[in-house]
Amino acid sequence: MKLITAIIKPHRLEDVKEALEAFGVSGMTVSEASGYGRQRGHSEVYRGAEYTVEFVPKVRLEVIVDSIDATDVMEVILKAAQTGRIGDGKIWAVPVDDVIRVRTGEHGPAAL
Amino acid sequence: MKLITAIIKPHRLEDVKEALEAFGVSGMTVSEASGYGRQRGHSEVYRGAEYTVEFVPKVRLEVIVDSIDATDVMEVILKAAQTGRIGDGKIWAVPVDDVIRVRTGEHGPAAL
Amino acid sequence: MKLITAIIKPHRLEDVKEALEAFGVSGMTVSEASGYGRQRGHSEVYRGAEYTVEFVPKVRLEVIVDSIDATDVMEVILKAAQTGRIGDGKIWAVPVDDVIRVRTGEHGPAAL
Amino acid sequence: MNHALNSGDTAWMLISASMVLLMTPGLALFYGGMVRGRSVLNMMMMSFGAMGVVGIVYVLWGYSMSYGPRSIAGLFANPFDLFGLNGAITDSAGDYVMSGSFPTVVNVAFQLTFAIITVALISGAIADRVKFSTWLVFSGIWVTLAYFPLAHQVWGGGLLSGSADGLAARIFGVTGAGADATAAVAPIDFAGGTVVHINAGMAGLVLALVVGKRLGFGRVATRPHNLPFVMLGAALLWFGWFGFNAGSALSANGTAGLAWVNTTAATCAAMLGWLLTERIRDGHPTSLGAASGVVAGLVAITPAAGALSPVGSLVLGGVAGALCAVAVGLKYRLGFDDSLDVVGVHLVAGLWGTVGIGLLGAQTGLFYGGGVRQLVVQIMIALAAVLLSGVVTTVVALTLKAVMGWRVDSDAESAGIDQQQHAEAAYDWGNLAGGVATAFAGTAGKAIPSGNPVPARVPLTGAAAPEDSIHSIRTEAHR
Amino acid sequence: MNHALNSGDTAWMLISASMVLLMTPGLALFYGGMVRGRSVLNMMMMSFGAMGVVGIVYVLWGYSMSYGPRSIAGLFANPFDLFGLNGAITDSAGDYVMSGSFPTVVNVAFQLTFAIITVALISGAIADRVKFSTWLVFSGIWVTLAYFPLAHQVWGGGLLSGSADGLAARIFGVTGAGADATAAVAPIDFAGGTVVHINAGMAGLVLALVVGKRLGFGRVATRPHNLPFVMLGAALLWFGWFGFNAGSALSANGTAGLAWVNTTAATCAAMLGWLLTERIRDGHPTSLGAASGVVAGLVAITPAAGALSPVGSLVLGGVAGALCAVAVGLKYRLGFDDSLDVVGVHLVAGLWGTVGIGLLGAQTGLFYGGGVRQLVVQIMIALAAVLLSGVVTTVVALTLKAVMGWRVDSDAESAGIDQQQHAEAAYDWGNLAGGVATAFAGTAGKAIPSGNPVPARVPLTGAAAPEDSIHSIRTEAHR
Amino acid sequence: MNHALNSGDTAWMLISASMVLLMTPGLALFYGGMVRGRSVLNMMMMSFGAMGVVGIVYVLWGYSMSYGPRSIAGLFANPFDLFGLNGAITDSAGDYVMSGSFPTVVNVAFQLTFAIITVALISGAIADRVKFSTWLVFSGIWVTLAYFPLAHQVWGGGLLSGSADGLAARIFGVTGAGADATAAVAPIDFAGGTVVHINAGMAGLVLALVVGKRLGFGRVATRPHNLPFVMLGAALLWFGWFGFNAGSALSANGTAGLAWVNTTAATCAAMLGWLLTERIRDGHPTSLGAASGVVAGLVAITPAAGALSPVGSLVLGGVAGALCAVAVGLKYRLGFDDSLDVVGVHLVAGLWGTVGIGLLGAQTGLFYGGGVRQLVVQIMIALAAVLLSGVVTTVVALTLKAVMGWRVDSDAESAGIDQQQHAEAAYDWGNLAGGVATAFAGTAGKAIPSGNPVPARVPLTGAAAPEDSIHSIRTEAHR
Ligand SMILES: Nc1ncnc2c1ncn2[C@@H]1O[C@H](COP(=O)(O)OP(=O)(O)O)[C@@H](O)[C@H]1O
Ligand SMILES: Nc1ncnc2c1ncn2[C@@H]1O[C@H](COP(=O)(O)OP(=O)(O)O)[C@@H](O)[C@H]1O
Ligand SMILES: Nc1ncnc2c1ncn2[C@@H]1O[C@H](COP(=O)(O)OP(=O)(O)O)[C@@H](O)[C@H]1O
Repeated sequence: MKLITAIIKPHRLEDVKEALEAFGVSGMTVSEASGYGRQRGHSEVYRGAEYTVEFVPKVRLEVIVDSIDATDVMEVILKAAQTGRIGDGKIWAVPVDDVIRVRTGEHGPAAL
Repeated sequence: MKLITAIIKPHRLEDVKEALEAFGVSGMTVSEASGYGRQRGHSEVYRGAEYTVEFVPKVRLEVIVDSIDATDVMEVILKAAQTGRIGDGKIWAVPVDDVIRVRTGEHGPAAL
Repeated sequence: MKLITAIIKPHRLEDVKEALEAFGVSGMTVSEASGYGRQRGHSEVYRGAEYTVEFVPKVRLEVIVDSIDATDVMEVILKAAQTGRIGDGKIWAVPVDDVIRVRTGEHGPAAL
Repeated sequence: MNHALNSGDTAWMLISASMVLLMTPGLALFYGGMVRGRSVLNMMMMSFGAMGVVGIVYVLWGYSMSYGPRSIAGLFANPFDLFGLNGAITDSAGDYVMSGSFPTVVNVAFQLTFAIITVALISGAIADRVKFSTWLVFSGIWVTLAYFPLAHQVWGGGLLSGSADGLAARIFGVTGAGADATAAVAPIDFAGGTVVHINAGMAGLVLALVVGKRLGFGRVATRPHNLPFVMLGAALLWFGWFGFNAGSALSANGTAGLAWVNTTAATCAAMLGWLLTERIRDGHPTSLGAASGVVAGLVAITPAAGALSPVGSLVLGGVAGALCAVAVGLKYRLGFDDSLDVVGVHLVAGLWGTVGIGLLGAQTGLFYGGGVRQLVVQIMIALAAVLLSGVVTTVVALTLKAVMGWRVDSDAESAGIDQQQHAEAAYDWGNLAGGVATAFAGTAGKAIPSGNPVPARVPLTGAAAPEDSIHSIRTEAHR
Repeated sequence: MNHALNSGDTAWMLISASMVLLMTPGLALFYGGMVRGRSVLNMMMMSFGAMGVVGIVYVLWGYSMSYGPRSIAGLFANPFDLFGLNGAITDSAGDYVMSGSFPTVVNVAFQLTFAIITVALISGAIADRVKFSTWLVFSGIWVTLAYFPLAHQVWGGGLLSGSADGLAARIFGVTGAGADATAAVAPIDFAGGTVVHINAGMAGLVLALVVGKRLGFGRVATRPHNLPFVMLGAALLWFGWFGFNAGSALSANGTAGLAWVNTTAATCAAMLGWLLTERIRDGHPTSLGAASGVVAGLVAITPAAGALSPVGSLVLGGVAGALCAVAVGLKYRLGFDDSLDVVGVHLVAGLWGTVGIGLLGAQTGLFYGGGVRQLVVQIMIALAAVLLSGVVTTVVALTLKAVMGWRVDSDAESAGIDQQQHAEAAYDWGNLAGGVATAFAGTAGKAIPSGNPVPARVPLTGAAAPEDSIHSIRTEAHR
Repeated sequence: MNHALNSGDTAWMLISASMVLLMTPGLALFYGGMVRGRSVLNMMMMSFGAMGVVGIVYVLWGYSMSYGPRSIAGLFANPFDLFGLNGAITDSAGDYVMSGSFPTVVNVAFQLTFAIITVALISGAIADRVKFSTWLVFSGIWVTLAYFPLAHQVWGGGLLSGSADGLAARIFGVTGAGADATAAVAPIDFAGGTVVHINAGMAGLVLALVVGKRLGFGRVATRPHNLPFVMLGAALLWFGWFGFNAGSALSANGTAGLAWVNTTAATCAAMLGWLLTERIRDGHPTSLGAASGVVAGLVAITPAAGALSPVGSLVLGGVAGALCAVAVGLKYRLGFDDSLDVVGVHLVAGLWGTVGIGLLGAQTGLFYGGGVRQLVVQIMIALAAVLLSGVVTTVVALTLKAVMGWRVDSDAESAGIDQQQHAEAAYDWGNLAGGVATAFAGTAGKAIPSGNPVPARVPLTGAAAPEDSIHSIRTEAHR
C-alpha cells in the first residue's frame, strides 16, 4: 500500500475531495499546514511597523491506497488541485507496510 | 525503524498515551486533523441557511519505534483507541531510514 | 527521494528555514504539533482547580529532498534547531517513491 | 400621595435601569468565557433566554406580584391587580402614576431588570448540560414562585421588610404609631443581598444537586476558554452594578453617591483579597481570580451599600474576596458540580454581606457600637431567604425533572451542547482546526419544493471558488 | 421661546446621546461577528468610518439641514444657516440656545448619533466586498441626500411631520388654528422607524443590488466567525437603544419610562418569537436567532415606543420576531446578497413597526378602536420613506459605481478583504494556523534612507530568540 | 457655602463617574488586544490591578491629598485631613457635604475614576515583561506622588491652577480682588490634558527607559493578537470619555453639551486624520489606525473640550490624528520600547491638546485673536506637568528597580508572561493548537491531606470519557 500526501491550496480541497470520491476513495485525512516556496507571502502594517507573513496557508491531504491505485490517485489529485498558478503544491507517495482499521482491527487493503 | 501514524478520535488520546507509556514508549508527537470517511459530519443552521460540516475532528499521533516493536505498538494503540463505533480511525506503519535526536545528535534507536 | 520530517521547537523555525535556504532547499511545509516526551509541560490553576498541560507546542517541518542530499539536509536542520536543552525534538527520513509538482505535473527531483 | 416629578431622579432611575439591564449580557460573557468553547453559546443563551422570559412575565404579572396593592399574608402581592401593568402606568385621568419622585413606570423598568439578572445568575450552576427548553420553563416558574414573593417580602412591605407587620417588628417591636409604625430594628437589604444573591445562590445549589454533575466532573479539564471575555463580563457587571446599588437609593442624591463609593471600595478590596488568597495558596494571582473577586465584592456590598462607611466597605469587601476564594474550592470536596460557583460567590458573599451589615453597619453594626439587634435581624432575613429559595427551588426543580427532564443526553453533552441544542458553533477561525469544513446546504424551511432552483443547491461547477474557503455541497449522495 | 434649563432632562439627553453613540460600535461587533474572520475588520471599519465621516458632516451642515430654521419646501432645511453649528450653540448674548428644556447643543449631540448609526446600519448589506474609500464617500453623500432630508421631513417639521403644511394635514385636515395648527392625525415616528430603519433598510436593498453578490453567494459556507461577538453586539445595541427610544421622549419623564418598558417588552417578545420560529422550522433555537430577534424587536418598537401599551408592545415585538425570522431566508430565493439581512431585519421590522402603530396604537390604533385614519397615515409615511430612500440611494450608488467603483477585485475578495484593504489580520493566535508566521520588517515611511541603521533591519544574528515566537527578517534577498 | 442639591447635576455626575470607571476595563481591552495572545491577561491585569490599588488608596488618602482643605505650598493637600473620607461625606449634623450643586461624595466617585485610569494608561509602555507585584506597588506609590499632587496643583487650587497664588497669576497678574482674585489668564485643563495624559505619557516614557526593551524588540513580530478587542476597547473608551469630558462640566448644562459635541468632533476628525496619514504613508488605512486615531482625538480634546468651538475641535482633532500617527513610529528610530505607544499617543496628543488651546481657544486662542498670553500659560502648565511627572516617575521607577526588580526573567518572558505570572492561558479553543492538552489535577490548597479522596485525584478508570475532551490525570509517576 501507499500513503499519498498532497499539499494543496485550501480552496481546492473541496474539488479534490469530490474527485477522490468519484474515483472511489472512501476516506481521507486532512490537516492544516503552512507552505514556504516560490509563492511569496504578504506584508502587514501595524502602527507604522511592517511585518512580513512568509508562510502561506495550505492544506495537507493524506490518503492511503492500494499500491496499484497509487499512480491513478496521484493523477486524480493533480487534476483536481491544479490551477496553474505558483503555489499549487506537491503530491508524493510513500510505501506503507501495513494499515489497520481501528474499529474492526482489519489489516491491509480491507482496512481502507 | 518504523513510523507508526494513528488517526484516532480525540477523546481516546489520553488512553492511547497512557497505554503507550505503559508499554514503554517514551515520546510521541500529536497534531490535529480532520477526517472524512464513513462517519458523517453534522449540519448547522444560521438565519435559516443550512451548512454542512463534513469533516470530523481527529487527532493524528505519530510515534517512531524500533522495527521489532512496530506490530506490538500498533496493537497497543488499536486496543486503547477502539470504541467499536464508526470513525475510530486508522493506524499505519511506514519504514524509516534513520532518526536523529536533535538535542544530542544521536542516531537510530538510541535517539528515541 | 526522501521525506525529511523534523519536530522542532517553534522558535527555531526561523533559523532552520534560513539554514535550509542557504543550503539550497527552496521549499518546505510546516505545521503545528504537540509533543510528549522528556520535556514536561506545566500546570495552571483556575479558581483553585489545578490543570496540567502535558503536551508542549512543537513545529513539524517536512521537506522532500533528493536521496543524495538527505543526510546533509538532516545535518543542516540538526545544527540550526539544536539548543542543547531537553525537548529539542527529532528528525527522521522516510523513502519516497515519487513526487509531483501540482502546478506543472513534473515528476521526481524536477518537482522540488 | 402623588409627588411632583423630579426629573433628576427620573433620569437617574432611567439610566440605572438601563445599566442593570446591561448586567445580564455582562453576566453572559462572564459565564460564557468560563465554560469551554463548545458550550459558550448555550451558556450565553441561558442569560438571554432568561431576559426574554422574565421580561415578559414581569410585564404581565411580576410587578403586580412584587409591588401590587394587595399583599397576601405578607408573602406576595396579588398578581392580577396590576396585570399587564394595567393601572400601574397612568391613572384614570391619564396622568402618570408616581412612585415617590419618579413615575411608577420607571420603577417597573428598574425592578424588572433585577428579576432578570437574578434568574440569569442561577444558570452558572448548571453549565454545559441542561436542555434549553427546560431552562426557559424554569425561568418563568422560578421567578414567579421564588423571586416575586421574596421581592415583595423584603422590598414590597411584606414579611421580611421593616413594616409593622413584618417579622422584624415582631421580634424587636415597632417605633411610631398607626400608619407610620415601622420595625424598631428594620432589616437592611439595600439592593438585593437576600432577594437577588442569596436567592440565586441557593437556587444554584439546589439545581446543581438535582441536575447532577457534568460528565467527567473533577477529572476532565474544563478550564475557561476565553478569559478576556470573563474580564470584560466582570467589567460590564461592575459598571451595571452602579445602577444596581446606587440606583437603589431611588434618587440622585448623597445616598446614591455613598452607595457608589462603597460599591467601588468593596470591589477593589475584594479583588485584591481574592488575588492575595490565590498568591498565598496557589502561588499566582490570576485574572480569573481578579474577575471573580470583583463579583464577590459587588455581591457582598449589595445589601450594605447605603449602610456602611467607605472604610467599612473596604473591610467588608476584603473579607468577601478572601472568603469566596476559599469557598469556590469546596465543591470539589463536597462533590457537587456548581459549575461556575454560583454558591461559592453569590450565596457565600450574599450571606456575608447581609450578615456583615450587623457587624459593620455605620450606625447599627456590632463593631460600631450598635449592639446585636441589627445582627439578629440580618441573620433572620438571610435564613428566611435561604429557606424560601431552597424549598421553592427544590419543588420546582424536581417537578421539572419529572415532567421535562433537565439533562441533554450524554452523547450530546460530550460532543458539545452548542451543537446539540443550538446547531451552531461559537467560533469559526476559518481554518480546519476542530475539523470544521462547512458547506452551504440550502435555505430554511422544509417546505421548499425540492425542484425549486435555490441557487445553493446547484452543484459546484468548474467556476473558480474563492481562496481559503473550505466549502462543499451536500449532494444527494450524502443524504 | 427659550425655556429654563431643566438639569434632569439635560442629564438624560446627555447620557442618551452617549448611549446611542455606543450603538454604532455595538453594531460593528454585531455585524463583525457575523462575517468570516478574514473580513471582520473591514466590516467593523465600515461602522467606524461612518462615525468619522458623519460626525464631521453633521457638525458642518447636518444639523442645519435637519433642524435649521429655513425649510426648503418641507424637504430639507437650509444647510448654511447653522453651518458649523454657528448660531446653534450660543446666542449673541453668549447664552446657550435652548431646545425645549435643554440646550440645543445637547440636541445636536443626540441627533448626531442617530445620523451615524443609520449610515452604519446599511453596511451590513454589502459585507466582504466593497472598497473602503467608496464606502466613506458614500457615507458622506448618502447622509446628506437621504438622511438629513428625511429627518427634516419627519422630525424637523417637514412634509411627513404633523405640521399643518405636512402631507398628513393635507389628508385628514388640521386641528387648532394659526400657528398652533397641526395635523388632525399626526404621523407617529417616535424614534426613527422611518428616518432610521426604513431608510437604512431600503438603502441596503438598493446597495446589495447595485454592488452585486459576493463570490460564491449561496454556495460557499459563510457562517458567522464569532457568535459571542454577535451577542455582545446585540446587547450593546439593546443598552444603547434605551437612549434611542426613551431618549426620544426628549425629557426624563413618564413617557421616557413608558418607552423604556415598551422597548424591553417588545424586545423580549421578539427574541422568543424568533427562537420559536426557528424551533418549529429548523428544529433548533439558535444564539444568532436570539441576537437577531433582539434587534428585530428593537427596530419594530422604535417608531411605536411612546404610542403603545406594554401589552401592545409584547404583541408588536412577538410578531416582529417571527416575521423577520421568516424574512431573512428570502434573499436566497430572490437571489440578492443582502449579506447580513439589513432588509430582512431593518426594512421589514421598520415597516411593521411603523404600520403596526396604526393597528396597536394605544389611543389611535385600529385594534384599539381608533379607526383606520392613523393606519393610513402610517402607511403613507412608510411608503414615502421607502420611496425617498430608494430613489436617492439608487442615484448615489450608481453614480459611485461609475466614478469610483464599489468592488474590490475578486482575487482580493477571495483572499480576504481585511488583508487587501487594511493590510491587517484580525486575529493572531500565536500559532501557525492559517499559515501565519510573521516578521518585523521595518518602520513606516518609505522615506527612511536605506542605510539608516533601524534596528529592525539588522539581520538576526545568533542571539537566542524568544521561545514560541515565529519570526523572520525580510532580508534583501527576499525582495 | 453648601448649595442646594440639584438632582439633575447629581444624576449626571453619578453616571459620568460610572462611565469613567468603565474606561479602565475598556483600556484593558484596547491594550490587551494589541499584545500577543500569550500576554493579554497580564496586560489586562495591569489595568485591573490599578483599579484595585488606586480605588483603595483614593478612599484612604487620595481625595484628601487632591482636594483636602489644607494645601501644602500649593503642591498637594494634607492627606490626613479627610483620611478615609472622614468628614468628606457628611457633616456633623449628618447632612451630606456639598460640592457645588451635588454631594461631595459624588465628586469623590467622579475624581477617583480619573486617578485609576491615569495609572492604567501607563501600563501600555511596559507590556509583556514586568512583574505584577512590582506593578501593583508602583501603582500605589506613583498615584500618591505624581497624580494626587498634580490633580491638586491643576484642579485643587494649587500652583498650576488659576488661583491667585498660582504660577499663572504670578506671570500675568490677577483680576478681581481679595478672596475673589484669580489669575488674569487662567490655565485651561478642562478634563485632564496635563493631570491625566501628559502625566501618564511622561511616566510611560520613563518606565519604558527604566524597564528596558522586550526581548527581540524591533526584530521579532509582535503584531496585535485581537484587533476587534482593540476596536471594542476604543469604543468603550469613547463612550466613557463622555463622562470624562462632558462630566468635567460638573453640571448637566450647556457646557457639558458643548464638551460632548467637541469630544465627538475632535475624535471623528482624529480618526480620519490618522487613517489618511496611513493611507498616504503605508498605502492602507488600518483598523488599528482607526482605533488609535479615536484615542488620539479623545486625548487631544480632553483639556480643550469646553474651550473650543466644534469647528475648532475638528481642527484640533484632525491635527492630533495625523501627529500621533507619525509619532508612534518614532520609538523604533529612537530605540525605546514604549510597547503600546503611551508616549506617541498620550504624551504627544496631551501636549498638543493643552498647547492647542492657546491657538484654537474660542475666546483666548492666538488664531482667534486672543493673543499669546493663553498660549504662554498653556505651555507653562504643560512643561510643569512634564517635569513633575518625569522627575517623580524616575525616582519611583529606579527605587523599585533596586528594591523589587521590574522584569520577569527572560525565559518567562519568552514562554509568555500570562503563564509565568498568572499560571493561566487566555484562550483554549478546545483543540491541540499551541500544544494545549489539559487535565484536572486536584484542588487548591497544599494543605489537603494526600490520603484525602478528592475525586479529582482518583486515576481515570475504564469509564467512558467524553468525546472531544483531551484530558489526563497527573499520576504520581509524573511528579
Ligand atoms: N521540497 C519541498 N518539500 C516539502 N514541501 C514543499 C517543498 N517545496 C514546496 N513545498 C510545498 O509546496 C508548496 C508550493 O510550492 P511553491 O514553491 O510555492 O510553488 P510551486 O510548487 O507551484 O512551484 C509550498 O508552499 C510548500 O508547502
Ligand atoms: N484511505 C484513508 N486514508 C487516510 N485516512 C483515512 C482513510 N480512510 C479513513 N481515514 C481516516 O480514518 C477516519 C475514520 O474513518 P471512517 O471511514 O469514518 O470510519 P472507520 O474507519 O471506522 O470505518 C477518517 O475520519 C479519516 O480520518
Ligand atoms: N518516539 C517518538 N516518536 C515521535 N516523536 C517523538 C518521539 N519521541 C519524542 N518525540 C518528539 O520529540 C519531542 C522532544 O522529545 P523529548 O523527549 O521531550 O526531548 P529530547 O528529544 O530532547 O530527549 C517530543 O516533544 C515529541 O514531539
